[in-house]
Amino acid sequence: MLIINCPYCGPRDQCEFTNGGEAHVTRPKNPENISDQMWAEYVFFRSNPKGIYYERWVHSHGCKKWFNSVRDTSTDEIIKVYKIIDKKPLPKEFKNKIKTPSGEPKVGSGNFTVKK
Amino acid sequence: MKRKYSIFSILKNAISGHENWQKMWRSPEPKKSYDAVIIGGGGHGLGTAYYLAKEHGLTNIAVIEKGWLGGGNTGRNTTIIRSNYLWDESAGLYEHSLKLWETLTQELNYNVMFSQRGVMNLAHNEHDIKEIKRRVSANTLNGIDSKWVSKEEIQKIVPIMNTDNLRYPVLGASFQPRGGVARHDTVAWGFAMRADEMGVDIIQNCEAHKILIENGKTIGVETSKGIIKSKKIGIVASGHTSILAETAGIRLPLQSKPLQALVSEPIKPVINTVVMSNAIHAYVSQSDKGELVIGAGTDGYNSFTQRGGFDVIEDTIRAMVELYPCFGKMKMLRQWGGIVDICPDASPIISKCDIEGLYFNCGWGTGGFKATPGSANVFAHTVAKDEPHAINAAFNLDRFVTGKLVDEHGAAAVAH
Amino acid sequence: MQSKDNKNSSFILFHQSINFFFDGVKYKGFKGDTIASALIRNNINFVGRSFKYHRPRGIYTCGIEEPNALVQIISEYGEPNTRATIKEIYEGMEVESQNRWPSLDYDFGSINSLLSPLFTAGFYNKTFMRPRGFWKKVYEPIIRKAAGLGKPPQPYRTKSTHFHHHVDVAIVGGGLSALLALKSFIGSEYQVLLIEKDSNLGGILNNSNKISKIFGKESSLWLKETLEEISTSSNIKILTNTLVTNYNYINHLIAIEDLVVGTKPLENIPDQVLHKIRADQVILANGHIERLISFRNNDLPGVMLASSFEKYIERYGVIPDVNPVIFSNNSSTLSLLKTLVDLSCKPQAYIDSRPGNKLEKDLLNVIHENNIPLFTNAKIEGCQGKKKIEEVSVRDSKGNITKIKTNKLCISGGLNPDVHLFTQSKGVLIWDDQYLTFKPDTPFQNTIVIGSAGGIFNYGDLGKDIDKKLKFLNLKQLGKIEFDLIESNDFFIEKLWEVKHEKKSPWSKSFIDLQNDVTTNDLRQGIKEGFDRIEHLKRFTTNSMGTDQGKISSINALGIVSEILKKKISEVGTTIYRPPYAPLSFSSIAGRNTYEFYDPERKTPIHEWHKKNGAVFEDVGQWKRPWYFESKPDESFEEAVQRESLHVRKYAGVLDGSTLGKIEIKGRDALEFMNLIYTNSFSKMKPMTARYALMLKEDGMVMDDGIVSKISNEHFIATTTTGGAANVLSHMEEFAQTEWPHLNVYLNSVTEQFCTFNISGPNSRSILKKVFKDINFDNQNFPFMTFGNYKYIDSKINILRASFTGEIGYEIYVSPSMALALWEDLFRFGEDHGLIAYGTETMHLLRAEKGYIIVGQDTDGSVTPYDLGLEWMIGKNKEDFIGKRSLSRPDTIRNDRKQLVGVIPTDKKNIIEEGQHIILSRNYKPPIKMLGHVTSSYMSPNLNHSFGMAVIQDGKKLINSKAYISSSKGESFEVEIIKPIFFDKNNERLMS
Amino acid sequence: MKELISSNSVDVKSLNLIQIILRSKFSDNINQEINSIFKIDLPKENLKINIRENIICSKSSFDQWNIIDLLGMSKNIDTNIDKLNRNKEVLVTNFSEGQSYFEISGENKVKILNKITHFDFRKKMFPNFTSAQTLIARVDCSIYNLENKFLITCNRSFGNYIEERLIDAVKY
Repeated sequence: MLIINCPYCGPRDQCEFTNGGEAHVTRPKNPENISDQMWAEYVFFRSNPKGIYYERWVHSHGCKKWFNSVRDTSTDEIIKVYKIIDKKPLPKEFKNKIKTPSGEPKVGSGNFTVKK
Repeated sequence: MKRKYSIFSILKNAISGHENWQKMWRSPEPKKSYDAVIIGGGGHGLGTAYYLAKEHGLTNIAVIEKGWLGGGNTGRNTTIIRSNYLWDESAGLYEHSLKLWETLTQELNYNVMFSQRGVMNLAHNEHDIKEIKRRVSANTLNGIDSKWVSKEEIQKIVPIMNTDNLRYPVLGASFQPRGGVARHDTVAWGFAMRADEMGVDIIQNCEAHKILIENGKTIGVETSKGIIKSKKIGIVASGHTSILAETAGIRLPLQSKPLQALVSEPIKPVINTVVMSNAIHAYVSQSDKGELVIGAGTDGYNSFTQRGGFDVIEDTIRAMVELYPCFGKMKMLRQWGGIVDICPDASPIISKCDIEGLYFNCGWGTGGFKATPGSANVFAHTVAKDEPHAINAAFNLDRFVTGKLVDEHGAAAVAH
Repeated sequence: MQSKDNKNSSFILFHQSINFFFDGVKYKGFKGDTIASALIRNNINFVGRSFKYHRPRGIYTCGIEEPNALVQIISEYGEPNTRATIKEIYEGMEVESQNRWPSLDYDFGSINSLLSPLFTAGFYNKTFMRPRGFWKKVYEPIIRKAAGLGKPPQPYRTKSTHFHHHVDVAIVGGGLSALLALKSFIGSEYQVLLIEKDSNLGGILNNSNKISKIFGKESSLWLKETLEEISTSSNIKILTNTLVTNYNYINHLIAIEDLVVGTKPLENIPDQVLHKIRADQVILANGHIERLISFRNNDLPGVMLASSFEKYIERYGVIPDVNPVIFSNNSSTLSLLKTLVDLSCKPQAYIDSRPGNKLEKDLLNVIHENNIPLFTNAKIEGCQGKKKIEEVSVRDSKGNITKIKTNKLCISGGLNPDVHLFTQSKGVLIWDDQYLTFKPDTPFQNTIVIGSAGGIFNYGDLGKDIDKKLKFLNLKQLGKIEFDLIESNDFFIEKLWEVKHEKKSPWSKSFIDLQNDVTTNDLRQGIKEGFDRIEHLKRFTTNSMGTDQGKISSINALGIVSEILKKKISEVGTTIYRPPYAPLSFSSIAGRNTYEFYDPERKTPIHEWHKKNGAVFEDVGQWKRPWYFESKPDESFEEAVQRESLHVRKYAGVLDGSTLGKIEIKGRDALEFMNLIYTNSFSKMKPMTARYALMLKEDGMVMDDGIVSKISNEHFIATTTTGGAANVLSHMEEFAQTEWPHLNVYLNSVTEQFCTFNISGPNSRSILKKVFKDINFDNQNFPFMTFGNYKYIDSKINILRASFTGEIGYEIYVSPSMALALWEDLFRFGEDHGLIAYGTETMHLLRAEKGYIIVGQDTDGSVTPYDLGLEWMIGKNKEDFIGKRSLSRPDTIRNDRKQLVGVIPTDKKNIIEEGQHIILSRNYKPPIKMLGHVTSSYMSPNLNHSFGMAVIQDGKKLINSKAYISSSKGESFEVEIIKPIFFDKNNERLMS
Repeated sequence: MKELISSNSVDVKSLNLIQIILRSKFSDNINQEINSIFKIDLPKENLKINIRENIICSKSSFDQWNIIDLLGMSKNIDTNIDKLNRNKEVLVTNFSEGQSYFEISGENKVKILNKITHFDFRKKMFPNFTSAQTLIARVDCSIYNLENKFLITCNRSFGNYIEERLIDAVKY
């Protein structure tokens, strides 16, 4: 279970939160004049990176507030938590722990138990 | 078929101290180019190579696997096989697979131990009953052996189940007698062996880094063992498929989430069918080694760590000890997780895409193992013919643009 | 086999004897004995049969890593696979051996060891394939009956509880290094929790004589003083009899405590506690595990690990055999030798695989002083005997064999740091060439590993290592620790995984995994067949897949594989260490969160009234809702629903709708928000009026519906379905907070702030006129879909004129404290107007007669408003709302989608069944093309025939045509397709 | 007020209280209006509780305050709410009967709660006079740390479940 540092309530156990999928996916302004493809991108397509991932959480069993976080999905480390209205942190502030797109982090039990 | 396995082959080898068993696959280094390259050495990937060679004569092909054969979801699932899906398109696909399962052991001459012990889906409230009766009716009209069983019949099939004295009593269930379980490892090894025999190169520890494209056509893939040229590339990498698709500039609507399962300590047979329950999302069967194989729901967030939270295990086990009182004194032996690639409509993607020669077989979410031979069969057709087979036509990528989804979430589970 | 008590062990109460039963025979043990130590005291060693070959198995270790001595505790609901080596006995305990039929001595299954040359690894994959049906009918049933170890336990209701801890430092293990580290924390400001699996702290100090003095004091004296010192420090908490099983991400430990050690669990007293520990810093001090050596028949009862033999002597006060043979490849067995000699038990022989010049001087002195036969640079080639060791055969460096008569063989193949928890925490291991084992290297979390768990076997370095690793916590330093040792200061070992058999025979086996009968030949055969990756090999041979998870043998397997493949062991790697560390009881995981506490039963404020008046309840999510009311004891469900449905249309009925979601929406931009969330337009709505509203997901599919009441452009109240209440509120909050944070709007769930009573029927108006004397209910004054705030006694209520049954109807919102009073008033005045209470089934029937949909039943997440014929609910001039854009996609815009229609049987005797499908073809021979399915169907007393609503392909075009419908009896009958409304088609009753 | 259980130095009672939920951004005049009715200021710091005699006011998030009358004696609550609600940019709801209220006191109160909730009661994480919303026995609850006792509230329909779990945690 992760510990997530809610911007309003402080660090809490992950069981108090619900994940909101990818962050910074803004709803198209006037939807009627965009293509079906662009609308499908908004409704169904979300990025699914292994490594640095901008995502949303809601403190569903706490203060009920939504917020964003940057997490490394190859190790589950939460690197940064910030409010919905804050600016999106730049990707270059964060470094992936894996060398290739679907590589394995040098972390034990599972992918890479023993130092070669 | 070079290697012939039977009791006689075992007798012959036993006398010579099992010295001269043959290697099941060669694990060669990759050649410069192939007619087709399958990325992903799980059941679906190896099966695709097998059917490409067997039914389409494409033997100059390679399967590349970043880890070890069958080391992904094929080696981590709860091995449940059924075809009682709601929509006609899904019923067609999973029934096609079930029919292939029924002869797979003989076809591969390698015992995949497909045991048709029946699969039961429990109803715990009126809403469940309506949803299950609809599914049973659709199955029956699609020619799939699925029937409604009353509580009394359930107790005959699963005597250890406590149907009444629990928070959400069991009101009935659907039952598919032809459903069951199989041994997941031997499926991957069987396909690998027979594909290898037909000349397919199975290359382990070879990680795909980038799909190489030239004016809208695939020309090969850059891997940890150098560049492999090929005009046809099939990506069957479950949780990692969307990552590889991105390297070709293709976006997929997949989200990769942990799915956990656990086994208990081995005991003598106590439950001889597969019981699934959506309301308390826990499902159980007992392997031939005597371990209870129990599956849980997915964790709610994206992760590639192949592990999930302990609360998911807790939720499943506290439902289990209520539903099966004799599990109270059982112990969990081992708990693990896989990475399942979930589609918005909980149906797979077996499809071409805008780039010529690039094909995807993914999005199987929590239900990929049951589709292994069927998915491999139709995907081989799609790759070989550059046209989807009738069975997987509906599972194309642009259904998310047109809106023609195949929504297998069940009746949206919203109680009245 | 001649065991002897060692009276100077302080942990066994020799004056308190205990009788227990093993396989029906009564034996005597002492208070503090485990089943294993008690059996050893009675010279019983043969305790089970192995999984596949059913070979006899003996007690191999003295702890949690035991692969063989798994027993069934008959007197505790038949708990299977219990480790005899840790379960303490109590008076009258009944224990049974496992996996043998009919008895342990004469097991039919042992025929497998006769056929064992056939049953090598992967045997099942290559046979049982012909003829086709035989796998299900013949082969599998036999295999399944032979599988498994213990018998299924009896039904058992858990009583264990959970306990959550939040500490600064958690120390796992209570042995020497843990206690040394703990001393630095005494009086510090850190909250420390130490977790020890034994009932006593001290570890190696209790389990062996290896350390005679610490800082010049007798080790037992030092231990006593240290424990006293610790008990005075209030910041330290100790948990004994507690085993840490999971080390999850962000320092989250799961540990299970046994509350009834040495006593029989009582009926309603908790017997286990599952501890869930969050620690900022975790210190692993859980020691090491001894590993075996593979030689011929190393599975025979009588073979035991050396440190376990020593632990039985010191910790459990029993010498398993007065003159065993000792076989070792390292320096750790000197203390066992010394202990035996001090108890005047002379080992038969001491065999050391190391060359003579490598042996420690102290070891050689003890051997010479007691003229114990010594074999150096020699290995045990094998042993033989019937159901126990009778003879071992030693091969010396020149290759000749000497046979030694013995019943007991203590072996030590080396010491492995217990890295299971460290790798669960995602730390990376590294191979140590000096100690020939894996040890922890880079941690992933705040994990520190000290003592032998961290690969520190040199006593001299122990203090310095702990000081270095705890430096950042700036605690008191330990400095150099003076030890007076029996054994050498460091640990010396020479590589030895396997000993070649003298003679080749298909029946002679040297074992790697004792429980799953995996031999070293299986490993060779697996690699030969191409399974050269360790993960493959494990699955092909089932090595280390037993209940001990290869604790005493998995490193040996890696050693053998690396020799076969001629690779370094670090290149071979390990299989994955998965939680739990040792099998974890299902009951403890469930804790109190099951049975009566599995899920809350949410009840409406007048639940008791329903119960007293014959309500039969239905589960709707977590709510209990009256499904129907039994007017007389044996009234059936069908009869009650028919009676209620007829009665409501004729007189009046009231439904408890308190479970429906109610959300209060207020803010300067409330109107804009509501127009974006719902399909309807609320701009032109007059205040104090209400509107039936529809909500879509972004994919254009119907998500929920309800009634929206407008108090003002800045204040709305919306109702939702019972099941959808939570989803609708979180859906609204998500968009309000993340998509439109600029909008000033607030959302509050008031579901439980009001009860909702839906009264409807021709007499409903006259009843309300009696209850609320001062409210004018006439049609023009109180028209359909309007509402008002009124008074009931002295509390505020609202009344909304709305109806889901198609009759004149009102929804009364009253606060919970006044709810029962109002409900009883309704009946006091409504009695002579024929008012009855009705349940959800009747509500379903009556709304279906009007063609009103129920979201979640008539919709399944793939249905648009157009499909339901609800175009009128879409605000024409609204340029955007959630889901609107999706409605114009190719597949949603086509007009031959599945659409809502009404269905009635041509022959009125036929019954339309819910979930059945509409088909075009007359004859019923699956597979048949389906047009769609019946979403709702009922037997209507008001129409006197069965009817249904269905969603079918191109439905609108098929209205007023014929089709067929399948039935659960496997045939079909003709139906008429009509517009989906069956009763009072132009709503005169509703508007009167 | 009903005594539920009192043993091994922990005491659990159930109460009927008055509670108002204020949803609004912080502004001086809102604070002034609240002060005129309840004679208490709105805390500015998240999760802080202000207390004056039997009235507590806690800030549960950046736009929500809970005002609770611990003795349930405040009069004409509804008229005050209607007055406050005239402001378009504010939502005030009477939540008194929508919730169930429990008071747990005694030396072992944290020990009992540790059996049914993961919440961290250490002083540094949950100082006196702060509030928190979390899960107790898998039910959404609010906890108010009033120094020697905790006030726990949950939605009314979960009331008897929480009551049973509290009693069970004291007994076993």
